[in-house]
Amino acid sequence: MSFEPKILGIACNWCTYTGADLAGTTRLQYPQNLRVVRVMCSSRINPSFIFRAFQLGADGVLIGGCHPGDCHYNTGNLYARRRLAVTKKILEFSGLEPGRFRVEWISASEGNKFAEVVTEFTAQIKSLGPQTKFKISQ
Amino acid sequence: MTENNPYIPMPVEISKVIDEVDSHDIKTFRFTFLNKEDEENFKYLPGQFAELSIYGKGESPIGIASSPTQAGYVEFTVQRAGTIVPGLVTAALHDMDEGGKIGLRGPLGHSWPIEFLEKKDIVVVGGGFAFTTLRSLINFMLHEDNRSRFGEITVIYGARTPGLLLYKDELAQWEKRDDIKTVITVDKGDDTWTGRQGFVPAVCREVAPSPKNTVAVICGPPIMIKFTLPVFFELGFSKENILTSLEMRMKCGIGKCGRCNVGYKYVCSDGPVFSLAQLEELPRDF
Amino acid sequence: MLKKTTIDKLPELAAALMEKGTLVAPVKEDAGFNFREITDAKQVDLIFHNTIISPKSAFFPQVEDFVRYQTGKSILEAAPVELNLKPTFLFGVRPCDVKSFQIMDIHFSGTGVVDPYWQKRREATTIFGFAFDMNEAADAAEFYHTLGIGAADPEGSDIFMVRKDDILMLKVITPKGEKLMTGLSFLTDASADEIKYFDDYITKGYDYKTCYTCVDTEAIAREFEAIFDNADFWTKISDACLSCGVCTFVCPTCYCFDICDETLFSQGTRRRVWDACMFTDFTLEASGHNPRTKVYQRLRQKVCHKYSYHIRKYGVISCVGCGRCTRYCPVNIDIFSIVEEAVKAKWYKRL
Amino acid sequence: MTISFKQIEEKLKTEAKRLLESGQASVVLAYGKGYDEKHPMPYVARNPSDVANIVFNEYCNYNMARYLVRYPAGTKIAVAVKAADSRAVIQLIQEEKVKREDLVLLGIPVYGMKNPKTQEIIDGKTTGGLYNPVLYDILLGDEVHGQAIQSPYDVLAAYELMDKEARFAFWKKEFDKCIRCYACRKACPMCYCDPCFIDQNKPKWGDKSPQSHGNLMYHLTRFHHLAGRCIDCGECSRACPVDIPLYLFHKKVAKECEEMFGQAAGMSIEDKPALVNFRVDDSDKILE
Repeated sequence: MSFEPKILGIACNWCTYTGADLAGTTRLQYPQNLRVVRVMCSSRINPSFIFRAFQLGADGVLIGGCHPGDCHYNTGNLYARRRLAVTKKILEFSGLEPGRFRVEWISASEGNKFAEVVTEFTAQIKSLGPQTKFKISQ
Repeated sequence: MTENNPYIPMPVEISKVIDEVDSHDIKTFRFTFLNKEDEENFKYLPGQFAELSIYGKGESPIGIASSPTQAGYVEFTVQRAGTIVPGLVTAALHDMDEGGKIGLRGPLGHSWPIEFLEKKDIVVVGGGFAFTTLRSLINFMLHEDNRSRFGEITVIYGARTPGLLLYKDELAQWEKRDDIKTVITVDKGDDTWTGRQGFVPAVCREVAPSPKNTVAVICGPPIMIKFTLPVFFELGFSKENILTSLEMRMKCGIGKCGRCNVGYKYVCSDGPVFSLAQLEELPRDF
Repeated sequence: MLKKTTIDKLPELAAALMEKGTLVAPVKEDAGFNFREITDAKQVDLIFHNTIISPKSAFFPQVEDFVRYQTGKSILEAAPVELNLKPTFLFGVRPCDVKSFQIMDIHFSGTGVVDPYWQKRREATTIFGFAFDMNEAADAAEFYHTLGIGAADPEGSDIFMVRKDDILMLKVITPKGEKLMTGLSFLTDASADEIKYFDDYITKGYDYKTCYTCVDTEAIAREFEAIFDNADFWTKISDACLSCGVCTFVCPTCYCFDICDETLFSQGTRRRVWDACMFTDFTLEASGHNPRTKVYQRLRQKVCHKYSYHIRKYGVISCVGCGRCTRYCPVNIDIFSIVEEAVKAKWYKRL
Repeated sequence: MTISFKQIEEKLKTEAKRLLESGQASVVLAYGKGYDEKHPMPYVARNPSDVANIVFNEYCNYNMARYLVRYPAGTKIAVAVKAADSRAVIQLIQEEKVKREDLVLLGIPVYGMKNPKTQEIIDGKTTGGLYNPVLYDILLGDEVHGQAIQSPYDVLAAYELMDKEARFAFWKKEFDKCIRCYACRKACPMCYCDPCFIDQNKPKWGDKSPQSHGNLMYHLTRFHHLAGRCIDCGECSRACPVDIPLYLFHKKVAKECEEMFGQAAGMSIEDKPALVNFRVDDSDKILE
């Protein structure tokens, strides 16, 4: 059986989540490996969410937020950008493949981009194989 | 490792849930044992407590609210914790209905000293939610087999509002009986409240029980205790004759985990019932 | 019965014990020595002063599983975790640590409810005590002698060992030890000279490292009770304290634990885990009330519990002077100097 | 030029005495005698007579800024600070945990501090490449100049070269040693949260038992919480009873933050901590 990765998506309510909706309503095809959790803003994402997701067996984590400057709360994603950049570096230095974590700015009108990013990211995770480093073995 | 293992809870089933107060955050749960031998082994006296145990959430030490004279079940009155510390066990329990199964570990700790109370007049003073083990004691003493062992019984019970009084049906029954004097008070009444208004310490002073051959059993929030004790000293009660139940964070309940250590006592295994005289020997660390 | 072997034959001895059951012995690790279950007979290393974590973990492991359960399923399906203990050999325990087992016995199995886990592990284990090397200077943090424990005190061990250069002498102390020793056929009998050396060594051990001697534990308990309310004293003592858990985790006589439900997906385990009275949330009640919010209150609890409450409750000081708490304290708080200051050296006689 | 520890000690005593006598400070956070010379202790002088107990030698590594948050707001505190410690004070001022006007900083320019366990000189690990305090009111001694400066990030080179598998194996081995005594967070001047995220039970981020996954969660999140705030004093690794080289990870994160946000922690009172700040022109490259 081919490897079907589990990917956690955390999407901002105003842009990426709406973008995902748009991708759906315009019937764009993209892999079903992504499970999306909606948050009100990308700056609401606690880095521990990401560590925890990897521990609970996510093979990849994709974060979606509004484009910088477009945040519904004006500056949320500007904070998030710095914070998630640090998260990325920490994951990298701890030895996790850097490709398993990705942040993308996807606006509400970019249904196409959403589908593209998910397709591309899923392919990338597939090539990386199952994530075993952080995953808690039972 | 099941045999004689004090850390393994016995299974019980919720047979009745009673919503006690207007704010719906205090409920009385009635449990029946799933194993007959557990029920036989669960011999307790008023004032003891047990650990309510829900796998995945944890354990919570709760005073037993039923009296051993009520055979076939045990009752616990549980407040949903969570204003400051999220209470996992109490929240999970509150979300359960009749038929839910949980674990029970006990009985733990020492009871109210029944032998010491015998042949004496008893004044029971309770405030708010801390009335649970007092209710157990009162029901125990009022039982026909036991009533003759005790002298006069006076109950002074207060809550903030009429809606926050626990065990309303039983209170009404007690008020009808003539072998117990029941004084119920609320800090502030509402439109329908016809009873007494006023704080517990003031009511105690008004009722003024005689200290002669009398033991006061007091349980309540710290602020009530703080103002009630001087009243009893004024009335002439000695420290040996004032009993209370101490609260401390507990985990094991059997004097092993070290958490409830106050001075050379473990509140769980050496208490939780202490006389004021015993408490004064302990360092003020609770 | 005094037997002997040479240090280079240690792996052989280890292998023989491993055949009979589980061997727990000091192993050299990055940060220092620790007692570990031995998987390779060559791991056993007796060139150590003392371990970082005390050997209490052999009987009271940091994590002890009680019950496995599944969330969403009935409590009736939860299964207690069986211990399945093989005979265990706790090898190379220093005399002060051996003493700690006796103190912990009083708490776990000697009074009140018996802790089945402690008792079962204790029954399954044979203890090989090991004398301190008296040629080596004592660590400045240690004070076992103060508490009346000799550097070569065989009390409490089943078999006691003394090393003389490259010879390891083993003496049977208890019937349990004797039963084991008769099965170890490759050990040879010690000579008369060696027997004398062994006995002299044990005697000498009581005079080794003489700082203070304790004269009256009851009085110490009283002094601590008298000083309890002196917040200034305790504040000063705890000025440096970080309120971390190092001292309690490395201590051989600290027994506080927490019972935790640890769930992963639907599988969970109820287990007991070491806890420390130095942690802020140790006494945090569900009502939000916490009687020990300040660092000094927690340090006071720790010190008074060991040197006062424990004497009152069980009649012994809950300390064996192994010096671990002092040695590994990030800010070098010397527990014994607290005791000395609290009792104003009144109840200790400087020798 | 060599450092005269004795001279610093004398100056520390004189200044502490003067501050306490004049009432400019009600407590002086300095170093005092421990159970032997190699093991001095953090010491708090409250009266002029306490000053006699103050010592200073090459083992006085403690970051006294750790104790600042313990005193009620408004307490006048004099604190002895070495280079890294002064950065901790600045960082705490940035985070509004202490006020500049409540503090008297007794700066100690020093190098050649030693680890009492190994006798190794630990400047490369713990000074952040500085020998002189960044901020001080009174300097106890002369500024250090001409001493070879070790970049704080030099020690990282070997670890950065490791491939990710080796790096993960390295950290897994180190984190597995953790016994969860929390000495690291308690020794850290920047760890003042109450309760700490790991002690929360709702949500519960990590188990209390010291198993790999809980340890990983605890340490990684702690590194994250200290990102842009860690001032490289090395207290966490020195406090660790099982010698986990936490300083390496903190240094790596500090280095990345410095590169990405152009600002090192605790260098100026006017700065804002990097992660509670942003620039509109932050590059998206940092996410790659």
